[in-house]
Amino acid sequence: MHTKKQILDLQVIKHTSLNNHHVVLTCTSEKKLPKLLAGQFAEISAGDTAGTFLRRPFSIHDYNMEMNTVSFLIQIKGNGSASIGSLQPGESMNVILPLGNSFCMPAEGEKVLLTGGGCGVAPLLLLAKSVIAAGASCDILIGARDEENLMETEELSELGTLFTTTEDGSEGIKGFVTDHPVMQELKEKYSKVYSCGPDPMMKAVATIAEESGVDCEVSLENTMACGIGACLCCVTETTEGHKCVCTDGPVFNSKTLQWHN
Amino acid sequence: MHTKKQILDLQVIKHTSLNNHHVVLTCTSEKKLPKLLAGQFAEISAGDTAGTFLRRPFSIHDYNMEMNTVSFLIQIKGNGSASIGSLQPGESMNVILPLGNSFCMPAEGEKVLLTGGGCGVAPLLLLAKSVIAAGASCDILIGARDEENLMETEELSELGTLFTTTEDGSEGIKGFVTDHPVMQELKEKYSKVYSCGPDPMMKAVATIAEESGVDCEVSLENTMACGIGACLCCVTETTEGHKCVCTDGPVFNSKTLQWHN
Amino acid sequence: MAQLTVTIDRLTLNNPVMTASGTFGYGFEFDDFIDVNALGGIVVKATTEEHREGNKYPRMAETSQGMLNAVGLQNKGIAYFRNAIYPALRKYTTKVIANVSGSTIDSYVAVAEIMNELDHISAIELNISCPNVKEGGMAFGTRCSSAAEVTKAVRKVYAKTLIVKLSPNVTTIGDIALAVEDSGADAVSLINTLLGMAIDVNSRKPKLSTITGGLSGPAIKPVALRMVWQVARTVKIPVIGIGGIASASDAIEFLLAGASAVQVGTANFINPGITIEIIEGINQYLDIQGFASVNDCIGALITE
Amino acid sequence: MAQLTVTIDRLTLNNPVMTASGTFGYGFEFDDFIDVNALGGIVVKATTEEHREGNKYPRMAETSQGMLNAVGLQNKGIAYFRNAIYPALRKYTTKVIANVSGSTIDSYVAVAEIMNELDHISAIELNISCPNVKEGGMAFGTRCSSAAEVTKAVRKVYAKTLIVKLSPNVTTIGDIALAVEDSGADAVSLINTLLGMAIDVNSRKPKLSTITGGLSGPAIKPVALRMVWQVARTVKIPVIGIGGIASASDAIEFLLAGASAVQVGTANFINPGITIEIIEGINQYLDIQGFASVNDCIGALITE
Ligand SMILES: Cc1cc2nc3c(=O)[nH]c(=O)nc-3n(C[C@H](O)[C@H](O)[C@H](O)COP(=O)(O)OP(=O)(O)OC[C@H]3O[C@@H](n4cnc5c(N)ncnc54)[C@H](O)[C@@H]3O)c2cc1C
Ligand SMILES: Cc1cc2nc3c(=O)[nH]c(=O)nc-3n(C[C@H](O)[C@H](O)[C@H](O)COP(=O)(O)OP(=O)(O)OC[C@H]3O[C@@H](n4cnc5c(N)ncnc54)[C@H](O)[C@@H]3O)c2cc1C
Ligand SMILES: Cc1cc2nc3c(=O)[nH]c(=O)nc-3n(C[C@H](O)[C@H](O)[C@H](O)COP(=O)(O)O)c2cc1C
Ligand SMILES: Cc1cc2nc3c(=O)[nH]c(=O)nc-3n(C[C@H](O)[C@H](O)[C@H](O)COP(=O)(O)O)c2cc1C
Ligand code: FES
Ligand code: FES
Repeated sequence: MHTKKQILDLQVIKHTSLNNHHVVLTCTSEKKLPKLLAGQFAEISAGDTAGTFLRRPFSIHDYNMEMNTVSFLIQIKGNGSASIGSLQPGESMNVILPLGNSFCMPAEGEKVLLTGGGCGVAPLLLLAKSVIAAGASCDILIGARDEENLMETEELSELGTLFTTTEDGSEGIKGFVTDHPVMQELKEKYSKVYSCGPDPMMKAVATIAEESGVDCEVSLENTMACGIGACLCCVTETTEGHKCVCTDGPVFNSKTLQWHN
Repeated sequence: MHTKKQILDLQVIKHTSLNNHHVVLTCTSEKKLPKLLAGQFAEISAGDTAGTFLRRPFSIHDYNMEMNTVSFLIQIKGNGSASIGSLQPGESMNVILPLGNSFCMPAEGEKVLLTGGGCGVAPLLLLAKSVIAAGASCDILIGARDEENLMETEELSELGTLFTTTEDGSEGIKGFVTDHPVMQELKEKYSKVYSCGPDPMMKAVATIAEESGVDCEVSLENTMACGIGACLCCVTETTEGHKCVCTDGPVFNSKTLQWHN
Repeated sequence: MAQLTVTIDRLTLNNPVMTASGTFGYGFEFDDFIDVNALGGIVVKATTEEHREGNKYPRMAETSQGMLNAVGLQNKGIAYFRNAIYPALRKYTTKVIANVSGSTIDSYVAVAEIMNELDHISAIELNISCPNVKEGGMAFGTRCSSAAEVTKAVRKVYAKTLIVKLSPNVTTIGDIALAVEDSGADAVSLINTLLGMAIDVNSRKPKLSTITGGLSGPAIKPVALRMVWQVARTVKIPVIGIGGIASASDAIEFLLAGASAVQVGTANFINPGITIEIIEGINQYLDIQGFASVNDCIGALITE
Repeated sequence: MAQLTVTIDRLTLNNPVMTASGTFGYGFEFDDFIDVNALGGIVVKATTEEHREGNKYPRMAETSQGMLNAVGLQNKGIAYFRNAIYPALRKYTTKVIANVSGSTIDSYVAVAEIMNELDHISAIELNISCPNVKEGGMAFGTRCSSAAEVTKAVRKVYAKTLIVKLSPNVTTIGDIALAVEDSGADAVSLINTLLGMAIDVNSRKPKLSTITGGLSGPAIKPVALRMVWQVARTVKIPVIGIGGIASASDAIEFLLAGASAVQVGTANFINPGITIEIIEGINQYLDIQGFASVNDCIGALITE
């Protein structure tokens, strides 16, 4: 079931600043948005900014078919994210979407764990909603440097039990997400683990999941030139050779990956 | 008497749209502006616009020492002028100024003719004011494609008798500025002619002035990379070889020029 | 509405706008965005004799108005191409051109021989200019002798239009062009990417796994245009212009400089619909300038 | 506050940031904006034996993140330089380097001989890479034999630091660098501009009076960095990195790639104060990375 990829102008209708380096942009479109799935992403143009050349990939943070809205959680890193993240209500941005595969949904009645580190929380909101829509349920474990960088905690805690870790101990368990006690009970509590965040975090989560014999899906963030499978720049090594993160991913079953260093 | 060149941020305080392709930006500065002379120009940064690389040169259109304001008349041509010309009150732009030499002022009591074509009217406003401040007086002859492109007519007519020509005859004499009868009376009426506009127009004005034995100063608009005499890209051929329009000009006595084609 | 048809050797293109190899996949990737058949032609991604995994990630780095890539000819080899990809390519009515790469002369020949049998492949483009592989690739394209040798060998086994794609990483591009013309090339296309490099100052590591890679995009357009102009004045065979084309005006510069057609590369990544806009823009330009046919504008640079 | 001093042969620079010839006038043009003496050194505009008017206007065209120039070595000749410009240059306490150009070997030698007598000129940079003159210039820099010949001839008459500035318009820059090293060069600087071209599609004319010209600015940085890296691995003499440097981070990329110093060119046009910002930025970087001296970061690229 292939949804046609589109080049669209989205209108920003809400700009929410989460903290110093993160904003959520809620957008709508004059045309009806195509169906967007948890784990998919968009290639967003930074417009006329001198310091950028290529589009920038961002996960679908939230999607509401009835309201015809889509939102993105943007971490301000360099010129591209700074320019996109500064868009205000009324301004528009050009996007290509929907791109990539999506997370595999659990079967009805299953319980799964969603793990996110830093801005890796971005795809988890729509994922949690989709898991519930599929008749399954979830707990959510997110980690960050400090309390301020734990994001979307209110929204997420409405969708499942929320566990948190911070590196400085300012909130939740002190340490990394893998230091959270719930990671020791995967086998007992969950049929599946999902993970999005920095590579080292996803590797650590995947390792524990594999050792516990629990399936693990991770969402990679390799740098991209095209986002549509045309350039072969975004590859990751898998058991079947190089695969494109933009079309074969961004979601992979951790077992298929040969994590690059 | 060298006024130190400065790199400054100017704040736009007024954006006046003259017609479809021309705006006047009135700006101020937190620091006191250096003294600006008629004929001088500024190198304006188009900021973060992807389509531009170098700064863009624009003449000082008006300058008010007491109010600490400077204005520019900007014709929208390509990316650079479009970006600069779209600046709104409250926004700022980075400029280098003052650049270039300036028009030579007539002696007290002299009467001079100012001629401008299209956006060549830009330096004439401050020039007319300076001529009057020097105790001389002026008539002003401006030409344009049509009535709509005759600009700043009110302001100019307060500073001297205003003559106009339009190519389509929609206002003033039909034809080019050189078709205006006043051009046949240079010798009788004026001690000097000033000209700014497209090269062919300035050449035609200078030819008539030279034939009439009247001194003529023209303001050239060669493309520039640096504006400060460092790159030697903006040269014009003169009787003394290549001269930089940005430092030896932009104002030249027409007799010293070997007009390039 | 001016006449847009151009010819490259025996090849008739409906318009002069093609896509550059490695930047347009096999065309399928763009079916969602444009009518691929509206293009003058498509050059599909490089095919080598054997399956190749390409270089390690990271393979890409953004630069000022450009990008570096180090894909390294990842592809599944000519057998897979013939069996699995070629049948699907047959759906296109536009001209489909195969980009042929290799590390030895024999391997170029092996691919060309099979391509020669495939009806629906109208021409091959010999990639003697890929900077991203350890052996062969660019090495062939930087010396007249080796460029001539591989062209001659492929010419023997390939009967249809043979385009040779030149490397810009040379002192005198005209000499290489002459060498391949003399060796039987029906056309040349240029430029491939300029060899470049970028460093992440924080990690102090190169941004590409291969340290150096190929620079493409608007940044290289002035160099590409200069080379196309030089080559068009040097050889008699048609020249296809490539490098940094991102607008109709860019494409027209190449036509005026003497290119009979152009290929759009990196710009496809930023706007997958750009090729169609370029075709429309060329059409408008011809009308405004009063050219009845695009051929009137090829090489029409005024230099007196 | 890290140690910023670097040495190029017998030359000690207070910091690794110099200005590139032809983009900084004689320094005077920048006195209003910066303390020129705060720079590691300045390379003043090219001097030839005779007075030269340079090429016809237009000499400049903007490109994507770059510019083409065709100035063509406009200058008043060595006699005027000695009599009128040199005395004024003596006011600078920073190192002043003369860029020496010519169309024949004898004319290079004539200029170098006089420069050798001028105490306050610490070094010369032999420009065998100017693409904008009909004779000599780049022609010397694109073949090993001629590059070696002119270097040897100048070496005989020039006793101080002899830097040779290389052209990027070559197949193998390392070979040219080796040839000039073997011929007595004390250092090499690179790159000069890439030969490029631009066309005004409306008038159908080239944007430069000379049709082709030299491309500079951020667009060329990846190519420049690659060449500096290649040359630094090839020769033993110091390498000075040039090409598209517009920020401290750009400069640091060149240092990591093996340049002992850098020159900032086109960026001076956009921000006449950029060199000072780059020096400050290098200083900060060294502190953050924990380098005690800039020398620790020269060639410190991690490639394993
Ligand atoms: C499929 C996918 C989904 C993503 N979803 C999100 C999201 O929902 N929210 C979000 O904030 N970010 C997301 N990212 C990452 C985001 O694309 C980058 O942070 C962004 O492109 C950086 O652009 P920039 O111009 O701001 O930074 P640049 O100036 O390009 O780079 C700044 C710094 O960030 C590093 N960087 C750039 N791109 C990446 C990357 N892809 N991964 C890791 N480091 C990078 C650079 O190496 C550099 O050090 C996603 C990436 C992918 C591939
Ligand atoms: C000393 C000086 C003073 C100037 N004063 C004014 C002024 O007061 N008001 C004003 O509107 N303009 C003035 N100009 C011209 C102005 O600088 C250009 O119109 C502007 O730089 C164009 O930039 P752009 O990015 O909009 O156009 P681009 O995209 O750079 O070019 C668009 C088109 O305009 C042409 N063009 C670009 N620069 C020039 C130029 N300098 N002369 C003629 N054609 C050019 C290009 O060839 C191209 O066809 C002055 C120029 C100089 C040198
Ligand atoms: C990601 C990428 C992959 C490429 N792969 C190939 C290839 O397989 N074969 C080839 O001949 N050229 C390849 N090229 C070069 C392009 O076809 C083209 O020559 C070059 O990018 C310059 O054009 P552009 O600036 O329009 O991109 C590739 C370029 C890019 C950016
Ligand atoms: C307008 C201009 C004039 C130049 N003149 C000279 C010159 O006289 N001698 C020389 O060796 N290089 C000259 N160059 C080349 C620069 O010194 C430098 O090598 C090149 O511009 C690349 O650096 P950049 O990208 O930082 O500008 C000139 C460059 C420009 C842009
Ligand atoms: S980003 Fe181009 S193939 Fe994935
Ligand atoms: S613009 Fe650089 S010298 Fe005039």
